Amino acid sequence: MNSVHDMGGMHGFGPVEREENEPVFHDAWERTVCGLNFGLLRARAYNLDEFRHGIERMQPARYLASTYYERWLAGMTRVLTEKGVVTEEELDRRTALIQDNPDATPAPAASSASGEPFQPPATTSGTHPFRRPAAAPPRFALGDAVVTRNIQPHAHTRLPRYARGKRGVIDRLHGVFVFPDANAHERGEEPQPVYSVRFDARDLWGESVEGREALYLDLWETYLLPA
Amino acid sequence: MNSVHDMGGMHGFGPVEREENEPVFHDAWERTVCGLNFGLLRARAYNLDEFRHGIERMQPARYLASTYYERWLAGMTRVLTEKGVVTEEELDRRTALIQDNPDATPAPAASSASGEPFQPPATTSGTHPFRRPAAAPPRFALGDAVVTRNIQPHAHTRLPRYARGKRGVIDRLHGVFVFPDANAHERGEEPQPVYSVRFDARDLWGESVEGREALYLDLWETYLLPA
Amino acid sequence: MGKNHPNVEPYVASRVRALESLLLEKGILASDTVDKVVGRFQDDTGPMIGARAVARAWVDPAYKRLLLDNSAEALAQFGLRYDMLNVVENTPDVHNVVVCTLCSCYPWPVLGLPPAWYKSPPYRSRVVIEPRSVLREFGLEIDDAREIRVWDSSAELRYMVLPQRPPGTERLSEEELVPLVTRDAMIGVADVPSPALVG
Amino acid sequence: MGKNHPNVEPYVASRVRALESLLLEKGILASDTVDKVVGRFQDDTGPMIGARAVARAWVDPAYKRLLLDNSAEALAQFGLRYDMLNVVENTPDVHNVVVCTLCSCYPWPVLGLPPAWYKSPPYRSRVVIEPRSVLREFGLEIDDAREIRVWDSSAELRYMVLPQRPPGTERLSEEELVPLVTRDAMIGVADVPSPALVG
Repeated sequence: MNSVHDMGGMHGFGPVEREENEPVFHDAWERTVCGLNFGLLRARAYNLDEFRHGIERMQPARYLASTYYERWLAGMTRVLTEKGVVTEEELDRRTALIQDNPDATPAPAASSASGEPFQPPATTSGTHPFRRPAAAPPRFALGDAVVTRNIQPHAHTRLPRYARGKRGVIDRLHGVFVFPDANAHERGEEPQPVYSVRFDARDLWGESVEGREALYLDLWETYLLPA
Repeated sequence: MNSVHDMGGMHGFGPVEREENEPVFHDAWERTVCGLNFGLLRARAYNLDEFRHGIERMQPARYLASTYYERWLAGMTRVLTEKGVVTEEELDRRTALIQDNPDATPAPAASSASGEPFQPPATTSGTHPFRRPAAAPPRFALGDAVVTRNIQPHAHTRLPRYARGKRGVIDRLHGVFVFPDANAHERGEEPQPVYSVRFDARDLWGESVEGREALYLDLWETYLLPA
Repeated sequence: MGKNHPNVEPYVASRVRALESLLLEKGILASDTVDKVVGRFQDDTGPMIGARAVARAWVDPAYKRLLLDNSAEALAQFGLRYDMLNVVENTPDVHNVVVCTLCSCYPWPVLGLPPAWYKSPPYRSRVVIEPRSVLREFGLEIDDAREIRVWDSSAELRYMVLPQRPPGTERLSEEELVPLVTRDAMIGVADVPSPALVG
Repeated sequence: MGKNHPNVEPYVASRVRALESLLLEKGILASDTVDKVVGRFQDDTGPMIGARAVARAWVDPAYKRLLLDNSAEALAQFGLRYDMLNVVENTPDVHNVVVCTLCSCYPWPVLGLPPAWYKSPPYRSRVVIEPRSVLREFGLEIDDAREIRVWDSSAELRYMVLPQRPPGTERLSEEELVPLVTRDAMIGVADVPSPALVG
């Protein structure tokens, strides 16, 4: 979807603000959000594409007004409630209870949900969780000229607006991967080849380019047409 | 500039919300903002392009969180302070004074700044304030195929992102007008022909178009190249 | 009264009063500017002139031609000097709709001050990319074979739609037609309803 | 304690505690999940593995080739199983920089948790359209003739930059090189400074 998360090429956000000696988390609740999310992904409460689409669907004003982990919390909550894992009502009620009784333990501590030891989250380490065996030879070869499709889906996509309807060249073949545009919407995995596509910055941004610049995006085969 | 004001084609803002029996103004201060702005334009405290660029430069999060007349106030204040008509400090001080003394008259009422009777604001009525005599024949004729330039100016522009690098056809010749990209930046008027350019929606939005649709934009000659 | 006065007015209202008082003090504006400007928008303009022009175009083919080809002359018949307007005509084959994606350009002298939805992100962002969906939300179903023309007011020209005359109005006079013509129809997000349906 | 308790914790903190307690109650997660996950990010990963791989690539041409061609095998030398990584090499002709415009994709297992600026709208929006200006803000001036390659991490692959070995490090061992390699250099917003300059 063309929401404000797809911000590549926007102006107006100001300089990049760096923080000296930045802590990994700025508050204890950020640490909890981070841990819960990777735990939920690992437990398959939702998948990574569903989580991302949960964030993308935030109202643009709220998206921009939120901090990073506030956006995570919003995306997690959106998907968990849509899937019926928790309801908005019970979450609101429990939150109010905690606000009113900050020192109480909010709920009896649950025992371990499963006996198996915790594994590194599948999304960041280990063998690749989104790679699939190739079913057919890839449509494009190294060096092929391609043009990205001009699509405007309301659904989740990983083809950013700035790279639609643009000419590029196949630079690498990465293999076959789960297709997020399907996987975010319970449409199955639709695995297909992913290519690194090289774009001359002038083909994307026109005359405004400051010097010799190229952009590389990893794009699913569905996004590409022969040029 | 490519800020969030250039929102044509974005998703995620939700349905169009209509208000039954909407008042012209929702608060007295909105009425004042409206009147002040047209008065300031009329008084040439700034021009319309400067005012628009003042709004566009709001932080995107603030732009989206603001109501319409809050954006006007932000744009007016930005330009007035940049031009030194008022300073941020005196405005802050005066605001604090009024907050602390809501019933006081904040300043001695000024007498009429000039003896001439008020005229309708130049920007909405009367003979056209931005039209200029033609200095040279227009470059393009009715029916000419054109392609818009792909530019990414940080400055003010009236060529929206969704219509850059796109093919269209000259549909009307409107005559010669002041060029906003110059006029917003004290670069003079650079008057030039403005054309109504017709775009097939599929050339802008690709396969996602719902039916037979065309878009018409009024574009300055500088934005256009022969196709 | 201190900073914690419970009835303190909203900050934005105080800031506007502050700005106004500074502009008066400095002699940039006269004290009656706001009343004069806003009075003009509230009293002298509004959808009336647009509706009168539409009604006349429906009953008078020569006037319709003039309105489409030279709106300035056509509007002068109602005492309005306004030469920024382009009037675009709805037909069985074409439906027109007006927007300003970049800000809020709107033909105030003929339609009055724009409604909030016209200036809102949902309308500005969506009507250029999915006009059929937006019009459907307004209750207007446009057949896929009928062309929708979206006019994005990107320059100092303004657009007004000349809607189709509804069926069942053949016997109505120009004066009787005027009140049927709605603002929304002249923006292009509605048709003018047949008076039989209006009741 | 009532609703007006002055030391009530921020709403977001309570909401996170509420969510966690519900997930535990429902048996979706175990009570030690957060500590285990976060502990792994805080303890087991971090820029160290990336820096060690870079240092080894600087001293060992065969390892460098392996890191560029088959990062999974190269990282296994440091005990890390991770097969999503592409390593891109800076040269006198090419400077690489990594971003994720759509969200915040980042090679956590080799670089640790990303800094806030990497995930912020200014960086995500700008580095793809004006990389030279962004790098200049980071203190890195890239000659116009040198190509900048921006890697927008749009799929389930991650990118790490192999920076150029700085001058003045010819006599340093692999172990001595490791602490010179900064996170920012492996994102591509900095060069590895010469130790003479670091002091």
